[in-house]
Amino acid sequence: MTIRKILIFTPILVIFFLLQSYFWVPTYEQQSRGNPNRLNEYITASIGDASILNPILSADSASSNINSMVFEGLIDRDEELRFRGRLARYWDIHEEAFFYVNEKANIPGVGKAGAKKVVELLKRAKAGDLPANDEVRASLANIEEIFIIPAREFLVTRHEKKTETDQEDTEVKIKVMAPNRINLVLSSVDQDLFQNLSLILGKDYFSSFNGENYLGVDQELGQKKRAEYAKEILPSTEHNPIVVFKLRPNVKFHDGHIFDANDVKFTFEAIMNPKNLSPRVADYEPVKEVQAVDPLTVRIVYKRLYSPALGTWSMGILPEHLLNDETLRDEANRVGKDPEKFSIRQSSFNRHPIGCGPFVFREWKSDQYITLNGFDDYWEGPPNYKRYIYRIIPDLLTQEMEFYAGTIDSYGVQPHQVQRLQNDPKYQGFSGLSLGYTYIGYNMRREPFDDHRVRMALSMAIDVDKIIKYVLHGQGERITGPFVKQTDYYNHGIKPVPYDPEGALKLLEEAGWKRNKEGWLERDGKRLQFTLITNSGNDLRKAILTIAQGAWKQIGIDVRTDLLEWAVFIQERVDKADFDALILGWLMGIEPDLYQIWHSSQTNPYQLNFVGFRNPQADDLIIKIRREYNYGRQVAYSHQLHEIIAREKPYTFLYVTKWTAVLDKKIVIKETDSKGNVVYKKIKPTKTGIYTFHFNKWIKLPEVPSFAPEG
Amino acid sequence: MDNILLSVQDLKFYFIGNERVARALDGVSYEVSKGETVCLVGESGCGKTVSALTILRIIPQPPGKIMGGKVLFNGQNLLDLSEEEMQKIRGNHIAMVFQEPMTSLNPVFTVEDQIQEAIMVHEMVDEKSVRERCIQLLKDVGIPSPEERLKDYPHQLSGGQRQRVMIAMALACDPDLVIADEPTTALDVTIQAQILNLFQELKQKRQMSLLYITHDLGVVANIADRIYVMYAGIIVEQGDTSNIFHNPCHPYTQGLLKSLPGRAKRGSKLHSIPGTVPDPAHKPGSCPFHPRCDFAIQACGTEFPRVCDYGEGHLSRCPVLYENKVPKVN
Amino acid sequence: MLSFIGRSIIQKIITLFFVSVVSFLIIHLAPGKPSQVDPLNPKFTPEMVERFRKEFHLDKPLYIQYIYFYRDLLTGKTVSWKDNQSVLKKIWERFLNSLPLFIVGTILTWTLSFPIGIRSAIFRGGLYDRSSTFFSYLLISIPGFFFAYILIIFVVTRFHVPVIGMETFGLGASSWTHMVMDRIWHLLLPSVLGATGGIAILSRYVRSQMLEVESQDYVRTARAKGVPEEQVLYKHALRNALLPFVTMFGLILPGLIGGSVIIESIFSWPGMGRMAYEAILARDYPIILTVNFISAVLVLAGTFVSDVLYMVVDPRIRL
Amino acid sequence: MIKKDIKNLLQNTGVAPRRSRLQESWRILKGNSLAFVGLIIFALFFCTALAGLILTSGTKPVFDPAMVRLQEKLLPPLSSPNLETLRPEEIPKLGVYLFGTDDLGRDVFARMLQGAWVSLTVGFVAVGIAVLIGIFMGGISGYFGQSHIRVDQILAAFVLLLGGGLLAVGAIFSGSALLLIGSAYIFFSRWLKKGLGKQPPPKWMKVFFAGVISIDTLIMRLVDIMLCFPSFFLILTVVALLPASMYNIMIVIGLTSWMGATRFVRAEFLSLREQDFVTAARALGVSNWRIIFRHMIPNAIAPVLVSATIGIATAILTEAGLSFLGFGVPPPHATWGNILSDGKRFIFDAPWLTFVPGFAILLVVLSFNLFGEGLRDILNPKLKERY
Repeated sequence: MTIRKILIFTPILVIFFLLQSYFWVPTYEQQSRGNPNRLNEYITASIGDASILNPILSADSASSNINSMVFEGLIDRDEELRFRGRLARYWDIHEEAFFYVNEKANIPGVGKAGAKKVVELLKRAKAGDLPANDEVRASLANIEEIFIIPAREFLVTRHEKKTETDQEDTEVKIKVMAPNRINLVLSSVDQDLFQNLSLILGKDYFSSFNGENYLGVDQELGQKKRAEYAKEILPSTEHNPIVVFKLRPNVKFHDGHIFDANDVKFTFEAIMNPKNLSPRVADYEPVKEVQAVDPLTVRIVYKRLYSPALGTWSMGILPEHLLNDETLRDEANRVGKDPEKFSIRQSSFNRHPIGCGPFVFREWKSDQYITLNGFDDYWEGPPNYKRYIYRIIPDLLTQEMEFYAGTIDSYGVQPHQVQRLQNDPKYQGFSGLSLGYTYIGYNMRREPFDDHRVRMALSMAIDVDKIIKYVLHGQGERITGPFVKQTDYYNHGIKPVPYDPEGALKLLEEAGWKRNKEGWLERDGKRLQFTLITNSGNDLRKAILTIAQGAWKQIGIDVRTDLLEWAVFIQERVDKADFDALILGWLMGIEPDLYQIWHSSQTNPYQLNFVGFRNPQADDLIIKIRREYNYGRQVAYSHQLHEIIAREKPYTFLYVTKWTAVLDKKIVIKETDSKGNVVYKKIKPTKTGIYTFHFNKWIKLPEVPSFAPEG
Repeated sequence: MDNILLSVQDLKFYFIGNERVARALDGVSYEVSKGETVCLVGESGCGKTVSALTILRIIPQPPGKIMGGKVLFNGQNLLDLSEEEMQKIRGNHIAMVFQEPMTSLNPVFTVEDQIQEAIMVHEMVDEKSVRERCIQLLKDVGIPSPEERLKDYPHQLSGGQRQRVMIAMALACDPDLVIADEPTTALDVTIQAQILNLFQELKQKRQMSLLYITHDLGVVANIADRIYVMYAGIIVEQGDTSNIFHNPCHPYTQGLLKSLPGRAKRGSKLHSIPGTVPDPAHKPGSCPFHPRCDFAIQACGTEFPRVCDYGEGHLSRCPVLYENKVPKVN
Repeated sequence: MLSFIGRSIIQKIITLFFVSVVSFLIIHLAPGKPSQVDPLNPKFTPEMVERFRKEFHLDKPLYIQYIYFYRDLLTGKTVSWKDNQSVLKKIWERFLNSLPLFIVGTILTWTLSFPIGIRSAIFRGGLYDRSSTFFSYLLISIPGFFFAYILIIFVVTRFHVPVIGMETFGLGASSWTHMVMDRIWHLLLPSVLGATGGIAILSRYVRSQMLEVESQDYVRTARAKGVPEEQVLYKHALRNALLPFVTMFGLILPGLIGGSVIIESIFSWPGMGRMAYEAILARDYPIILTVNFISAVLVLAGTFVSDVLYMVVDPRIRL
Repeated sequence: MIKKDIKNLLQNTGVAPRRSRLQESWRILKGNSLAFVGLIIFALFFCTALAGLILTSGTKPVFDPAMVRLQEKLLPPLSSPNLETLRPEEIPKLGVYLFGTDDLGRDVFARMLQGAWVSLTVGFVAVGIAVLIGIFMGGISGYFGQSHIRVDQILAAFVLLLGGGLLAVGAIFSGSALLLIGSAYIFFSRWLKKGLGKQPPPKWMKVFFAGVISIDTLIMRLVDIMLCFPSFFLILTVVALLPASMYNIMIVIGLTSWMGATRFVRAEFLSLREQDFVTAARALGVSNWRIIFRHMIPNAIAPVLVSATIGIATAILTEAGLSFLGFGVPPPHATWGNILSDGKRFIFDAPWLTFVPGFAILLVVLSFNLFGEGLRDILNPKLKERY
């Protein structure tokens, strides 16, 4: 019967056909032996896909990873975390400072004075004619030149809503009669300049300058508004730090176009263009202007002191010729979109990026892989790997399986896998501290967390060392404050909170919480009870949630726990500061800028200081750190800030994790020495733990080589 | 006897369940001679259909199981044949017409397909002649414009027509014996008569034997040469039509005859046999009819009744009546 | 016939409308906002969040958003919020990826279940039937991802071959037979896993259909005609038993979309299911809604096709 | 062997009594060994779940599933605790970790016990919701299906819905106004019905009283709409959007799986409606509700019961699947699904964390399925007649 035969033989054939394909698939060893090309490829795995391959628009780590291969910034950080020139060969930072001559102020020993007199006075002071302490002397010595900007008149227009409910803006014309202004050219940035100058010019010389007197407004304006305008248009003093980059000549984009200063200027403008909705606006907002002085010189003037400024220029530079208005308009017309609304964000560039980094973008299959090719014209010489493939494998366990099967060269090793992999003679392992830390944050607006003793007690009740040992499998270190542990800003002098449940109980008793018959802590008949929340999908946080609950239960605190999906967690609880305590982590930048997380002005809903930490001393230090260009002083301020935060315990700082990478031992560094001989070296992490620092020189060999003795 | 076409001898057929056994046929014997019409009569559930299906061995086994006996067809024991040999008998030598014309035709094949198949499984013939034969068959069973009907699906035919198609199918290979299992029960009275006439006609024309199974004594009287009365898996009485009708010798047969509407006097109450057919799983080892029997004596409940011969092939399984010569009906 | 088709199409369009409303409401009324308009993201200033909201029409009342969304969808202009790509293009790509998985899975399901089911119907109550019943239920009962992990670990540790993804990475320029076979190998595990449940359910269904049909009178008729047993089963019984499967066959199409989120995640197979899942995580409404809409269309089309097919196959139904 | 049995049976048949329906069912069930084993496991699981509820809840449970003992993590099954490092209250009551410990040193046995109860609850509540909705909708559609909904009813419902929606959104004034209008209309029309009796409504109102769509069509279209969503995807969407909680998961699974029950009940009702005993009851003037509850539901419940049994199995699997994707029942509740998905990370280091819950789920779901299959046989009258 044919039907019967068909029904029985078809499945057998299908299964046979499927199974026989096994014999065609290469095993781990065959992959590199039978296929020499495989050695020239580096395949890495990631949980998530990239979203937008444009350094000024990307906001996720997967995209940043790719962008850092395709694009290159002006500078980056070297093995010691110091800045190092990339597209810029070198740079220089100095400052121009300005202040308006306050003719009404009494200068001690001189009385009221005009511009010329003030300049004279300053010159005398600089020459050392006036008595001054060391700091003032240093500030004065820093001044290179002093000019007078003569008084002038100009018109400013502003758009203003008269009342809150007003729909339309009314135009406000302001006639400004600016007085003489003095321009100081400084050889380095000096945040204390005006403070020091006021010792010469009089305590309130700068603060008593009233810009309102020089404004002529044609309309009725509230007093408050007027003052605001005055402060904005005629600030009494102004710092203008200036960074000048000298660019590397003959650097090529992947399409062969030569990189120059215009590309830098364009990148900045693209970020600031509101149409592009770049998430990096905040970093560049302090920039006053970017000037392309000549094709190889860029001069960047800042509106105010902003010490993290230099670090922002590690961002990848976009090719101006591919994204300027004209090409965008062409593209918009090509795809039939409104050229007015069409921005870089819509451009197909973001899926086919072109930069001047070591790797050329080749292909992107969403949720599968992104392929990059080595760039032969890379200014530092082409990378050894011919190809870089970024695979997306959402499941951690299957990543591991793929690693065993040899189809990925590296992946994010989980703490519990480290031991197993490091014992395997086939692999080499690296590990180092990561930049982020994990903490338990307390909502300091609420009882009982408004009491410093309670926060301290809660911290003391958790055995962090045990967590690190057992939950992180030793892949972590304790942390006591908000700075990145491997930087100098971190204050190593502060000792971590000891695990001491007895001490915690004592502290709580001081705060009025006593154990009742059932063993729960109680005050005025109210049980010490709160909810600890975190987001779902993070196994470590979930583990800590359980551990903290258990630990606190032991000292008699009734803790409920809740796991929330990320978006809900953030939007409903964190943003609205509607939580008691939460477990979260920060991924820090190397810069010591803590303004958004710790400054008291950032405690409103939707801001990052959601625990509601307020400390005037800390506020002051945060501002100072932001402005300080002097590394030593910045470190000193940071140590002070670290101490305050560690003392106040708005968070229980838990740990910073160690990342671990495992590679096949066949992957080595290949260099050519001065004589032209090929030298293989073992991959070694830098002092700060970056193991991919020499990635461009990596290569996979068919066999593990014997290494030359190291000298 | 050479003349005997089919001889069923002491056939036992049980349904075996998990915990119980239903004795559907409990030693049934009957014969059909060549060219003869034999009727198997009995209430529903007494094993008529099972006995017909057992002859063709198309009853699922398990749960059914033949426990003993013989089915001799032309002297050959059908129960000894292999499945392949049996297939050659079915349709070819013994054909069957079923009770429910509505469901006995496969709804997804055309009439032609189904008749054709009946021929093709037994004979090597070319398509054209098969087609002609189909048309001829349909003509024989009295279906108008058979060419068009061939293309029809069963659901497009009326009940009577479907039964005619069934009969045509049964006749397709000129079988020696046609077993008709209550072929008219599901039909209207007028159509019943037509079909009965058709059977009579065809039988004469084709000189085949007919084993007609029914519960309707009225039908039996019209067509049967001989009658077997079945009750609860055994034959309780057998004999010529006239013998059975005029001289029923088993209380059950008597009861059946009495309950024929035509026989009752006008205005009087119709006779009915009290009680129901026993559950084949729980029937007594003695006379199965005794719980409902007016003449039952104590021995009826303990002994299996023996066969009593009234002569002329008229046999009955009621020793009580035989010995007491209880007056006949009427 | 025509009037049936017409009526049924109108009915389906109305249903589709309600589906679109319901899915729209579910998504928009649930808490949680798309990450692009997540005010907490430190890289987004409030003004930008506002701009995003405007761009996605999130500041408009719901019904206007609804109109905008479906207008864009029907004109093919919808873009994903996550990466500004055309949603339809994205879905099409994913669809092509899911397709081989789906086809192999369907072939396996529909070829294997029939012999298994028919055989166990024929030998009803026998050892084969009991064991196939048991294994069917075993396959239905095993948690998919548990099974998947066991299989993957077994294959990788035992045979040392890659199984994740759509192909072996870094295979380089091999002969095309290698490439094709490699792809087929990668299809094997996920499609087998995807098919197991289907095979189990379908073979049970085939069995019960066969049992149902086997006890029908016409099967007895066929036997009485002297038709060989095999032909009885595979022609008379099967043909009737198959009728309900025509309906099921129409409904396998939507399975393409629902796909298997779990299997695709584990095998990092970039299919529709995973895209939908990631869209849910990112609150990428256009993708979620479009996938929903398309799957609804497929379901309705599937039921429509199966209705029509049924009419074609079953001679008893004529409209 | 078989022959002997038959002989025995033959001897017994004469006296075998007729059995009650329950006994008959029991007999069939015992005949189906797979289903019987299923029932036993089902019963065991039920007891385990109950025991789990009792032994793992309260402030000082016998087995504390939340007790963290970090130094005792990832111990294989049957290993004994290291008594020196544990405080007295941390020592497991059995003196041994029956199923080993997990990555935080929690006793897997205690967690499995607790999980049994939670999994069972998820299954039962979800299916309970689905079945209730199914019976309700299917019943209405099968019994009252032929009556039409009138325009005015649609309008009233619309007004009420809109009012509720507005209230939910926050427009309190307009929302409550609409609600008032809607309910006022309903009272008014009831009063109108009583007052007017059989008097025909005025002509201009006829438009409002025109029947638009039959209830049956409405409900079946609703079922169609629900069936248009791929079910796991729909559950996933809703669960992902809602705050994670055990109750949400139960409700969502319930709300997305009532369609099958509705169809069953509707089909049963449609056929029951035509049956003589219902006609008879109606002829006797028995009220609709009494007919439904006394006569029809008990008869229609059989297929629903079967699908419910299998539905519980499906719900447990669905929960496990959601757990795998990170949307399952959140801690502190342990379910077998989330023990499994938590444990899979450690499949090489601690395979028992995957295999214990994995096989437990497998076993229980299998037993539910087999039992459901057996139940289907019992309740299927056709099968009962066969021998």
